[in-house]
Amino acid sequence: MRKTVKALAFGALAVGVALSAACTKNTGDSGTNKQAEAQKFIVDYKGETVTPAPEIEGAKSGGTMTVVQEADFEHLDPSQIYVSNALNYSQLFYRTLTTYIETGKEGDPTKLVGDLATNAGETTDGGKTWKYTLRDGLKYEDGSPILSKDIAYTVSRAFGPLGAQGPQFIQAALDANYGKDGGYTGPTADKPYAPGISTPDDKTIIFSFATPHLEVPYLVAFPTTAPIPAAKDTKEKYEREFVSSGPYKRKEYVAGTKLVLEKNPNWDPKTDPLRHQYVDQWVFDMTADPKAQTDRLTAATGPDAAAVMMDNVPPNSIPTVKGNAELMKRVFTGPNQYVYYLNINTTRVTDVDVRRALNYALDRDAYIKALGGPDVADPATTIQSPVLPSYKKFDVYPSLPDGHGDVEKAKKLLEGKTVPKLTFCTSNTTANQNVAAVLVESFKRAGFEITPKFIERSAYYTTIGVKGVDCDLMSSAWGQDYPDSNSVLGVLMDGTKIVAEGNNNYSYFNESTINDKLKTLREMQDRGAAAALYGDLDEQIMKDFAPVVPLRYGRNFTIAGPNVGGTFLNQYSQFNATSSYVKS
Amino acid sequence: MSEPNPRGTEPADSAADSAAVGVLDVAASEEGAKAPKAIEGRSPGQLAWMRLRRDRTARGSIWVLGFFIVIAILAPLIEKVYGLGPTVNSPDLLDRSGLPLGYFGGIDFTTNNASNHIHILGVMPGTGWDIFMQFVYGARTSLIVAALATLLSVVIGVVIGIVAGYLGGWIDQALTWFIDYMLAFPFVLMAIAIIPIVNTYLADSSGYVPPAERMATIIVVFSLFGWMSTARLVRGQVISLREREYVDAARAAGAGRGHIMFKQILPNLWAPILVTFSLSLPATVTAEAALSFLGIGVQQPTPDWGRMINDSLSYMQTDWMYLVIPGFSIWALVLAFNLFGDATRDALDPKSSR
Amino acid sequence: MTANESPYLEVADLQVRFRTEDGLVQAVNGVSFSVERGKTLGIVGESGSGKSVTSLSIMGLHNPKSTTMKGSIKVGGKELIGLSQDQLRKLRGRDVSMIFQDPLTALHPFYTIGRQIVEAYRIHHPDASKAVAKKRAIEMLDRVGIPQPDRRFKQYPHEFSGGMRQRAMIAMSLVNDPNLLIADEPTTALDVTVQAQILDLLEDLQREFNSAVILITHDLGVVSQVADDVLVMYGGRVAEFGTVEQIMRSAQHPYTWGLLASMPSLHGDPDAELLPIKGNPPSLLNIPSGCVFHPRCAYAMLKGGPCDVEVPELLPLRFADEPGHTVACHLPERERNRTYQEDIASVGVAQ
Amino acid sequence: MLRFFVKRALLAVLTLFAISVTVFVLFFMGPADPAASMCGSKACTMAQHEQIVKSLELDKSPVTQYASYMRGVFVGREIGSDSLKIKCEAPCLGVNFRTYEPVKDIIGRTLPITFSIVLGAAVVYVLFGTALGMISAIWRGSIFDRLAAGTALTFASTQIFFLGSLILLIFVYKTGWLPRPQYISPSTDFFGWIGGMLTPWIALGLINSASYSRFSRAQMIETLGEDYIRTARAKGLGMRAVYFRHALRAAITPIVTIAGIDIGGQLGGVAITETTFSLPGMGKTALGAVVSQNLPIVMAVVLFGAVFIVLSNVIVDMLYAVIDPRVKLGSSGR
Repeated sequence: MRKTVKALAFGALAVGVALSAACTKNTGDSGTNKQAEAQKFIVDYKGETVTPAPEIEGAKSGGTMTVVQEADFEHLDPSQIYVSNALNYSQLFYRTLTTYIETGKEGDPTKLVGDLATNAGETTDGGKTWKYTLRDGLKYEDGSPILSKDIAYTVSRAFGPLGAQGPQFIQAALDANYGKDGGYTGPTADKPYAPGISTPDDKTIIFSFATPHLEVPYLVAFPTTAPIPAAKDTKEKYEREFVSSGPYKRKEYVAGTKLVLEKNPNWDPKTDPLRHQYVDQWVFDMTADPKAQTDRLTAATGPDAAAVMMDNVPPNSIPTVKGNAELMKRVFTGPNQYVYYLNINTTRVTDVDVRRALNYALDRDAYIKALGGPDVADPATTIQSPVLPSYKKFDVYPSLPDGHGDVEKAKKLLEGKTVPKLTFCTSNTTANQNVAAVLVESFKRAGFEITPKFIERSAYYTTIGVKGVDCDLMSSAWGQDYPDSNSVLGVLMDGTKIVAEGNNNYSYFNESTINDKLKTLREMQDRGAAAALYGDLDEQIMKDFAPVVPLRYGRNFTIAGPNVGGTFLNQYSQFNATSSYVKS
Repeated sequence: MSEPNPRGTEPADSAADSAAVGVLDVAASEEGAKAPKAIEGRSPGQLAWMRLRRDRTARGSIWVLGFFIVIAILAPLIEKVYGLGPTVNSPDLLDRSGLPLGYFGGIDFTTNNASNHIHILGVMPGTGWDIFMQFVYGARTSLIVAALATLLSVVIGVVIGIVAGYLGGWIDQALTWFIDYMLAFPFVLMAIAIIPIVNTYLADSSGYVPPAERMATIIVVFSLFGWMSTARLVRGQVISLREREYVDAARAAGAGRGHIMFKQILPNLWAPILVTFSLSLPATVTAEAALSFLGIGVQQPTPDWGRMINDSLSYMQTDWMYLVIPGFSIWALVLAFNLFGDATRDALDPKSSR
Repeated sequence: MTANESPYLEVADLQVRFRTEDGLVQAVNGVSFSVERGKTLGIVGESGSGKSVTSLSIMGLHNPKSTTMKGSIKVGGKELIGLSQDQLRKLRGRDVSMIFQDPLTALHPFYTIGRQIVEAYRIHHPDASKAVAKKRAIEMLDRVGIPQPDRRFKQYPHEFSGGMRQRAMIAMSLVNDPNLLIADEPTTALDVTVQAQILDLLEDLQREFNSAVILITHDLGVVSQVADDVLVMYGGRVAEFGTVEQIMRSAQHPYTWGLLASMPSLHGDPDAELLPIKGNPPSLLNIPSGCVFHPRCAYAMLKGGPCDVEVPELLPLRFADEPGHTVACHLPERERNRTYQEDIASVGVAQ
Repeated sequence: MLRFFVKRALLAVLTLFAISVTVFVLFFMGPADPAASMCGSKACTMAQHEQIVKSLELDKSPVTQYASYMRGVFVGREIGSDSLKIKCEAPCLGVNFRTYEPVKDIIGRTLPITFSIVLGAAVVYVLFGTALGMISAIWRGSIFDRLAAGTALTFASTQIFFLGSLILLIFVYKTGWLPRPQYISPSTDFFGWIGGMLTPWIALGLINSASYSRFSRAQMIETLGEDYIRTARAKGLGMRAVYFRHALRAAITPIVTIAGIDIGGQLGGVAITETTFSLPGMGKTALGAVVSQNLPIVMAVVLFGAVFIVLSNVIVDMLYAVIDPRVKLGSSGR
């Protein structure tokens, strides 16, 4: 999951109010965050979700909602969308086969339901073929009907270069020789559909796979299945000339500067279990860096009164925001889906005791403070993120009460062992430079000699993704692609998926017992039961093998305007657009 | 810039008693009359030095520069006396969100704090490093980069300027075109493009580039883009000096081209060279800080004022003292260089009076 | 000569001092002379003798902040010292105008000659239309002998030769028919042949406009050719004043002798030795005591004599045949005549 | 006159060609693998990497890529592999590696922003700086002169990102006297445009007017010492006419030259100022493009920058000949 939640944007120019206030003595405030507990999760296979979507209490229609963001969306072509901000806001104009419904209230479960489809998908042979039937009355913004062949066309189109930058899950599952020479590369005259896709009639589409895939309902929630009318597919220009199938359509789009959406008259609420059309117009203002966003939302003058931030408040401006009690009423915080790890290259640091010593030696207090304190991050002790349904809370390597780790235990583990000099690779940003220096100093207390190595930011993940990379320790962040640990433990800890290039398992952890366990879990029909087992597996990996040092769980800290109603931070760590309305 | 008038012969009968009576040259006073002090001949250099010493602002700027240079040289000694390194974590000096405890960003002259060590300029938010030590080592970085980069670019500029100016003909055409070509590059973009390239070549197998080599890269990049203005100025001077009689005399005496260029013409150029040197120093300090501001300058753990400013800008509201120290020190250093540059130019070329 | 008119310019006991960082420069201390209309006064002296400062004081062009002026300058009967800058401004260019040594730097490089002359004219004839001013300017250019004046009108100073530029300068200064024209070394920057043309031009124009002319130069040849009277200045004071004949034939002041002796003469003996004056002009910061020339005067009476003690007064000669020849020297008159006959008459241009 | 233009035009073309080759060489000498960073925050799989590389023709040799780029500039070309053909008519500056957006459009929207900042600030610092310099030259030694010289030096020693941030903090966010820095196209809302540009203009204006005032003061002092000023006074001109009609006219020439070259150099993008005020001009865009190895954008911005610099040199030379009659075109070899 693309890491756009810029929890640690030190580089932003923070400018603000409290010049005089700084002279007062800073005694440091106390208080800790309540830990997030796991969410419950329901998949609606029978299609019992009611349409139209229940009204949001207190909701009024009319008004203009503004979203303030630092730059244009990376992509708005449905085959290319993979970034959390686009995934969230594209729900306003793209409908997909299935989608998630969140209510934002404590304890309410997240539901995976049929959106264009009547249900989350029907399979009779254990997940090898999936059938989706479209609802009645589905229309594009120009009134033309949405047919199953449109869905088939968009999924096939995502195999080509126009889908190269988007998620590849469906493509890899459908096409046996995906990525090899014979692989399907997009619709052609003789092969309009990708392998395994068939449309018996205008209302139904069937996906058939060689091996069972129980995560298909999650995969078809990606915009890869958002319908594109083949006649209006302007290929690389589609990013800026997209056709809407949701409640809003494109009114004006100046790339890099502004996107304005207006109501789509041809969207029928009776066919939609999720979206509403309260607001008259959405304006996306793309020229405000996180600092500017914070100051505009603090002032909230004019149109900014009904605005929301796309990024988090920069860490060093948080104390100023917290100093303003009235402003705090419209601040939204909470854990996000990202976990940050210090991956230990298990092929180079083979001794598990050394890996355990590293876990003990970590100075969590200094690390969190270097990032900007508890509003930005919580110290992590597990591989899975707290927002995952399968999260299990445990701490196998507890620190001493002062939060500076347990250097004595680490030294005891290293007794009699000659610890080699370790190289620590991290991406070259100003924030990472500070953090790297703090980590090096904290491990030095236990006798580790670590030299940081800064790799150019744009090529970082590709460099450390090469098998046999010359790094002992590597920093990385990971967020689930869909709320099932198959997209977390199933990717980070699965040895069978290690290839020459493009790996995501940066600790190159390859333990046969763990690989087998992951396979069985992947093929379990009941995802709820699987969730509990994933939690125990997480603890077992950390206790027996400690392939990573979990550093922190990401947290959101962002502001909405006073006139914004019906919104909350959803699984994409963005303000939930489909339920928002303008109060005054 | 006005062309400093060549030191050559003054027109014999210039209307000395014209309206704006210039300062009468003491050397010309009547020897018979009761002249106040004996007249000895002084070289232009001594004259310039005498004017420089008399100039109050120049003295002030020399003091400030001296202060910074001494700090830069004695940095390790100061560290021993002060007892604390520049990159010593002290998270306990920070509150929960990483801001320094106490007044004015953690300034504390007593030792009763968590790190039981004095912090005369406070500590950096986030890492708790001591700002005074960062300031001391930061001076070293700024001065080294500025001095070496300017020296290198002036040397390149002078050599190319002399060769182009003296040889003339197609060499001059080619070099002048090369100067225009180099001037057409936007410096900031080129710096950002070149630095990673040079780093990949410098990096060892594991891609690690030691701090000293990173600084060397920046110095090389600055001198690659800094020499053109000096070259152009020197070329102009050499063209005018080339016609002078003593150059013809040297050629007549059988002197080779190299000798004429570097033994005859170069000594006459030290005035403009010194002026460009002292004026481009502040520009280099600013440019180095700007590179750090964009995050491509000197990397951790080498302390650097530019990077400190970049970090401190984001703490401006919550811990504004952190911004004052690096911001003020760069400003003071650049101001001192500017004043010194002006003073040297006025001392060497009194015609452009203050 | 129309002797009965009162002199157009009268300078009495003029003192000019400049405050500079290195002290008080006494450029002119106690100079008196007068010039009638139609007459040319030649002011001679080495650089630093105060001749240019005097002329600029008449024009009131000194920087008021750092200059103090005492004594009196009367032009056409009106006292200039004490006038406000604005009142002085009305005189400049209309009653009194000036031409300078190097016309290339004295003319504005970026404006055409015509435009600069038109500007000079319209300052003092604000109601004159552009056409009238242009016609007047072209007329002046023609008058000073510049060929095709209407084409030259549109050209820039750098497109003129040295002589042509000086003619244009003269045209500009005479466009308002001033009564007094001050020429500060007008021919020094020109070669000899052009020099003669310019001097003839000045004489014709003087006769035509009947204006008084002050010609400042360090070249006795020029003075002898053009001037009616001659004022010899040294060290900010008047050494000697008299008609051209008196100065050239019977100079009284040792400094004037020195000048005459160091000038080669056309009809004199070509290989006769020239006698240059030894030493340098005095520093105006600390003026020598007594007679300012005494350090360089071969005949100075030093031991107990008045030369290095008392400042000599400017006194008329007693035995001269015509009046008006004054000199400031302690040497007795008779001895001066004798020394002149023995040492100077046979040397240099005095022959 | 014609000979002058032909010679300069030829030289300019040679310079631009050399620069375009240098940018290409620099790109391919570095660790250039733009495709690697285009798969979200994850490492690209082999298949994805292949497709992106082919769609951007990065698999071809640098020489062929350069040839097709140049052909595109003059004739237009088709970019991409068989399954995705992007038509790009002349003058085609290539497409954004990530979003396939034609670079022409990117330049189209970032150029006006940089122009507004640079030209607006230039008006401020050339006029204000020169006037300040002239006045302190005329009142040389007065308190005004010393005060002006002092403040000029103070501002000349500050850096734009430091002063800019201070101005932002105090005047925009704390007191709100200045509107937020943003670009509003002057055609739609002229006063909005001025409001949005005030902060960068003031910051850049203050810093550069410092150096301009020091420079014009020195020029004016030198001009006031010239003989033709004394002639002007001797003609009876009033002081104001002497200063403005004569002294200023002569002192302005070197200022025009310096200003011409300064502005020419900045039109290619003022990356640091744009970053300080988060205005998405050519400099800031190119900065991001270099970091994410987006070659076509870098190439376009550098070439535009070079064109502006070369053009400004030619214009300055022509202006020089117009202002200073002594200079004839073609003979003014620097």
